[in-house]
Amino acid sequence: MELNILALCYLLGSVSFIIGLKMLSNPASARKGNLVAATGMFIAIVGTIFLYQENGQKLHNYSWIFGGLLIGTIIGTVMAKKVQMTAMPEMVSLFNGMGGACAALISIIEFKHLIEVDPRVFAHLGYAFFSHLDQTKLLIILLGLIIGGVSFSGSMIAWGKLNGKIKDFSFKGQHIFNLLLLIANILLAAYIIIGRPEQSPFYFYIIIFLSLLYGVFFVLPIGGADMPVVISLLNSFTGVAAACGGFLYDNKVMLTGGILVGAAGTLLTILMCKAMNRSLKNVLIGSFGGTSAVGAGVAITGSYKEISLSDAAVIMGYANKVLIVPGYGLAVAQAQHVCHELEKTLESKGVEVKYAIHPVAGRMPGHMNVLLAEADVSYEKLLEMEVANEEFKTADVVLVLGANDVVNPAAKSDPASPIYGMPILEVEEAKHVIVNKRSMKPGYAGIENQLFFQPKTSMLFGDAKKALQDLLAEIRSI
Amino acid sequence: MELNILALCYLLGSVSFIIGLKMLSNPASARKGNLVAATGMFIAIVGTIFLYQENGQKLHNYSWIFGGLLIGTIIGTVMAKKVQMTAMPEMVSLFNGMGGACAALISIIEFKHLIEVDPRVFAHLGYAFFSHLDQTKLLIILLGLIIGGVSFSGSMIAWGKLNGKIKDFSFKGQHIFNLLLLIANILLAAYIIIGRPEQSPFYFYIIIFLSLLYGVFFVLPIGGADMPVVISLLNSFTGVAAACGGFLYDNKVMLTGGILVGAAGTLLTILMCKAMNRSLKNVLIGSFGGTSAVGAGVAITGSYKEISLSDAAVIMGYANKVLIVPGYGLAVAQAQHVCHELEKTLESKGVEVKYAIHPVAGRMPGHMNVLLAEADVSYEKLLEMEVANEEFKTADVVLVLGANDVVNPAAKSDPASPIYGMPILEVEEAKHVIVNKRSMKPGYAGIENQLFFQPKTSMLFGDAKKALQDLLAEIRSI
Amino acid sequence: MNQILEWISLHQEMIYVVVLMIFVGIEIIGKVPSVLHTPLMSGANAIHGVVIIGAIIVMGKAEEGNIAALILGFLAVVLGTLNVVGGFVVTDRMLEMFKKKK
Amino acid sequence: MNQILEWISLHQEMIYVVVLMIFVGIEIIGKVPSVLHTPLMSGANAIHGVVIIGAIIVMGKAEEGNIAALILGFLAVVLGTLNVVGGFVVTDRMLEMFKKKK
Ligand SMILES: NC(=O)c1ccc[n+]([C@@H]2O[C@H](COP(=O)([O-])OP(=O)(O)OC[C@H]3O[C@@H](n4cnc5c(N)ncnc54)[C@H](OP(=O)(O)O)[C@@H]3O)[C@@H](O)[C@H]2O)c1
Ligand SMILES: NC(=O)c1ccc[n+]([C@@H]2O[C@H](COP(=O)([O-])OP(=O)(O)OC[C@H]3O[C@@H](n4cnc5c(N)ncnc54)[C@H](OP(=O)(O)O)[C@@H]3O)[C@@H](O)[C@H]2O)c1
Repeated sequence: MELNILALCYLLGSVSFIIGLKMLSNPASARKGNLVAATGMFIAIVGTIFLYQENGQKLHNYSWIFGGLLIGTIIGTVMAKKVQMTAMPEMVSLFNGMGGACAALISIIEFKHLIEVDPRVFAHLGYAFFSHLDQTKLLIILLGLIIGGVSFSGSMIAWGKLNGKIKDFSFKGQHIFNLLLLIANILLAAYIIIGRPEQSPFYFYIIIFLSLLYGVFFVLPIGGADMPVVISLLNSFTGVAAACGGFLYDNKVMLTGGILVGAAGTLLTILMCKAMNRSLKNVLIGSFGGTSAVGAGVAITGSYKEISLSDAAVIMGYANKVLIVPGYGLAVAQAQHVCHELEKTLESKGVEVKYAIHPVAGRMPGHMNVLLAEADVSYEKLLEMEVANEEFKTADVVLVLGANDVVNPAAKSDPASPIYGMPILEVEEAKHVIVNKRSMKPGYAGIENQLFFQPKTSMLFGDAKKALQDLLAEIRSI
Repeated sequence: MELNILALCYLLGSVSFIIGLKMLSNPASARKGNLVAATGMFIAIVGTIFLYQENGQKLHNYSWIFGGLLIGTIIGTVMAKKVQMTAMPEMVSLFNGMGGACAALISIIEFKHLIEVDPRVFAHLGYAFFSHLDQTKLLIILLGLIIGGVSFSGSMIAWGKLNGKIKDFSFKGQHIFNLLLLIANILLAAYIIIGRPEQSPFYFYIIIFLSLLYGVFFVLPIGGADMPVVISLLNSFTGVAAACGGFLYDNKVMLTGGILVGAAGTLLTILMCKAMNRSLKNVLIGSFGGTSAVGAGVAITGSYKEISLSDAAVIMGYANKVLIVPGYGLAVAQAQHVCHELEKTLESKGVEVKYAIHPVAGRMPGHMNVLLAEADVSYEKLLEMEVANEEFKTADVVLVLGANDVVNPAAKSDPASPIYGMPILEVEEAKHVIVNKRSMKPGYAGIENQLFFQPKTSMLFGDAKKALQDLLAEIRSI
Repeated sequence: MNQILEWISLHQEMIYVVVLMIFVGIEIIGKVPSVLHTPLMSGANAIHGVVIIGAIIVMGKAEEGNIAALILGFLAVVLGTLNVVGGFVVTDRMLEMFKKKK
Repeated sequence: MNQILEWISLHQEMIYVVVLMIFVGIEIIGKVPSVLHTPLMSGANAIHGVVIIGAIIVMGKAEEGNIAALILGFLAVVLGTLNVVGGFVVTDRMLEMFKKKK
């Protein structure tokens, strides 16, 4: 009877995950979707605690279980509540690592269990019969361990990189080295499963070590800016590791939840790459991004012109419509609040101000939306790319704040450019374009930007926050 | 071993159905998708014939099986190859009915089998134990019978209606009558399953009869023009009936294939209704459509003007761009070939001619595409609704051929109109509109059309084929 | 209630397959363009012809002497084949019409 | 080969569930707008925290005396909970930011 109820709980859990994820992929229902999935998870957890039985035996160690749940809940909630909005991806990475570690730990415990209960598995001499099931079990345990381990250490590195604590690091032949690590790991695992040597426990520890190492070296060489993609990939890894647990315990909700995330996460990773007009392979090998600028494409010649603060202030103060294009530079400079100030000041002078948001502006999808929301910019002022591209035509001034690739016309005109084909914000349609950045250095994709050399464009050099503050003062004084 | 291969066959079959259906829902891959699904079906069938075992026993009666397959294949292929393009929905309906009948027959045979093998099931006295499984089995058998039966008889009626052999028929209180039929059926089935009376076989025959009857009365009152929707619904019924078979034999490919069609078919039915801006309930109750015109909406006043053949010929012959809007009237008049003639003649005079295709113009989705393709109109000339609505702005003449609802501006302007909200072809954007139909009678939705009374519009009365022939002659003579 | 729960637990796997398949079916159709409604309906129609497998099993299990079962089974096989073969062929013909012409 | 076939046949139901779930996962994400990528990733992250159930089972089965298992299990429960709770809370906060303001 109790097991029957548990089966129903798990069914509910699985369905809620699917529906929740479905709702999460639609802006209107996303928040509710998160709640639906959380409710399903709650049902599955409570059901497990009170109803789970194995060979007629219920779970015990309730104090340990509740203790762990309590500690995890408190720490998790506090961390999640305290984190800065822009530090979201690193937080997700950290939690993802925890999940991976959890899966790996389960594998470790079950492996020990397997040796204790059935030492025959590893006394490969002296018995004719060996159960088919144990081999499958062993396979799953090792799979969960490897994937969980990689996901854990990889996530920690990703976390450190986004934190700025860990720097990019790569050496020649690193990809070969990684490949060798992986192959060694797989061979060892296969040896344990098929060969069942007596030293299995020892090899098992080596596998743990190699998996962690692989995770580290897998993520280390990838540019910090590409971390959201990597995290999404590791996310789907953890999903598969969780599914291994589902196989192990013949537990439907773990299986379905894990596979769901594994599949959805993989697709999401690919979609993320596509939105930046890159391939997954490209991201993982780290060919551009970071410091390794390639600078392909047509060589750019010509001169650019600078604009003084006062001139910029006058043009904007007397304009009818100003569109602001925020980019990565705005985010690093933490200039979102000054930007909002500027917007209000201009509006008080009768200027219409809106923001043109490119979907991959910044370093994580939705970065700009989150950032501006944090600074209390009203949602109606944020224009999506398609809408913005219409509005530029009627704008007097476009103010580009620390954005570069997302306004690079090469994406439309130069088939040799690495960002060719990526949809961009067509700021040139406006009457004037003012670009704020610190220098003429390229952005994330490491390529020159023809926009800066066009007659319409004038440059306003300086750190975004500082420049905006000065601009604000000037505008107020006219 | 053989059973293991069979399991793999079934897995392949299931996956191919999913992938095939997925590809079918995209214009570019649709044809390949159909092939993928067919291949999967072939694998599943061949696998079943040669590998299926029950209690260690293989299938026998091979000559019967192959005989049946051969006959079915020949008849099916010939019918499918010979059918007229515009008679497609009735063909689908016929085949759907065959599937329903097949499911019902299986249920009948298995029911007989159940009585013979286990007479206890119906000797409700004298035994304490009764197997749980048999009850589930009985439930599934009866479900398959009822659903399959309804699908069969309903499809035959739908077929007859589209053929024109069966006329609309309804009497007062028919919906109540149908409901009673259904309830009686369900009660009888429940009685057999729970009560297990000795006269079960007799009741079983009554259920067969009632199911067939229900199918007939379910479809009879629905307007002939709504048949595609009804067929889609019956289609998903047959899917569920097939899934019942899957339950019965614990056969995965039947289960997955059946459920897939059941779910997809239900959604498709709803989407079809949506495309016509109606609700499923509305279609099933048959409130509009057929002859029962409602004529809601703003009363239309004003007068229309007619145009002579020669005037029409002159306007079109000297135009730069003519857009043709084909509708249901063109289809009934079988005027697609003349229409193509007209197009070629105009082009030879230097006039640019294109077709504006509304997705629900005609009586089945894609009706116009199929029709014009049949007359060898080149695909590039067919504009989808969105594109067409842009092109109207630059067109000199729009020739509306037997279309009515799909060009009715009330869908945009009059919230009280039953078609309000349906996207339409905005023909008024053009300089002149010439409308060909036989009278001022309304179309499918039974409502007046303000378009006909506008100064831009002139009417060209007459059967589409006849009118086009005359028009063609006139144009050739100028 | 208890019985229903037991039934669910007993047929768990089946239920998961059914539930997931429903999701797949619904998601796959998603936003299909109206023009494809008829061929899609026809293709789905062919797929539920998988019921033919049930007919084959019934036919293949029928005892030699059981005339009723043989005849009904034979009929089921013929009808099922009609559904499958006719369905796929008709769909193919329809889609041929939609094909872009060079 | 033979063994693999047997394995497939033995774990048939599981395989169906896995295969269908993959289709569901892929179809569901479909064409999600880029702006939602981060919250979606975060939400998916919380869902794979379902691994906590494995941790609870391991913990609940550990024998009283087996200190190693107890400690490792406890750690697993804590980490798993972090993943689940932190994941859902962080996602909720993110989505709050996207909410239309009145
Ligand atoms: N959103 C995502 O999910 C995501 C994830 C990974 C990668 N990406 C990639 O990131 C890029 C985003 O484009 P983007 O235009 O936002 O950024 P970007 O192309 O990287 O350009 C940012 C610009 O900001 C300037 N900048 C840096 N610090 C600044 C400061 N303190 N004050 C003022 N300016 C500063 C830099 O120029 P100076 O050095 O001269 O100041 C740089 O050219 C795309 O290539 C996208 O594919 C996006
Ligand atoms: N495509 C689908 O899947 C589907 C399915 C079911 C229903 N529908 C519905 O069908 C309608 C389709 O719109 P529609 O504009 O194509 O058709 P419609 O609104 O039904 O109008 C057709 C017009 O053609 C005229 N006509 C009939 N026979 C003719 C002939 N021999 N020669 C010349 N004209 C003739 C009729 O007027 P006269 O009598 O005056 O000649 C009628 O007004 C929509 O309401 C849609 O929702 C569509």
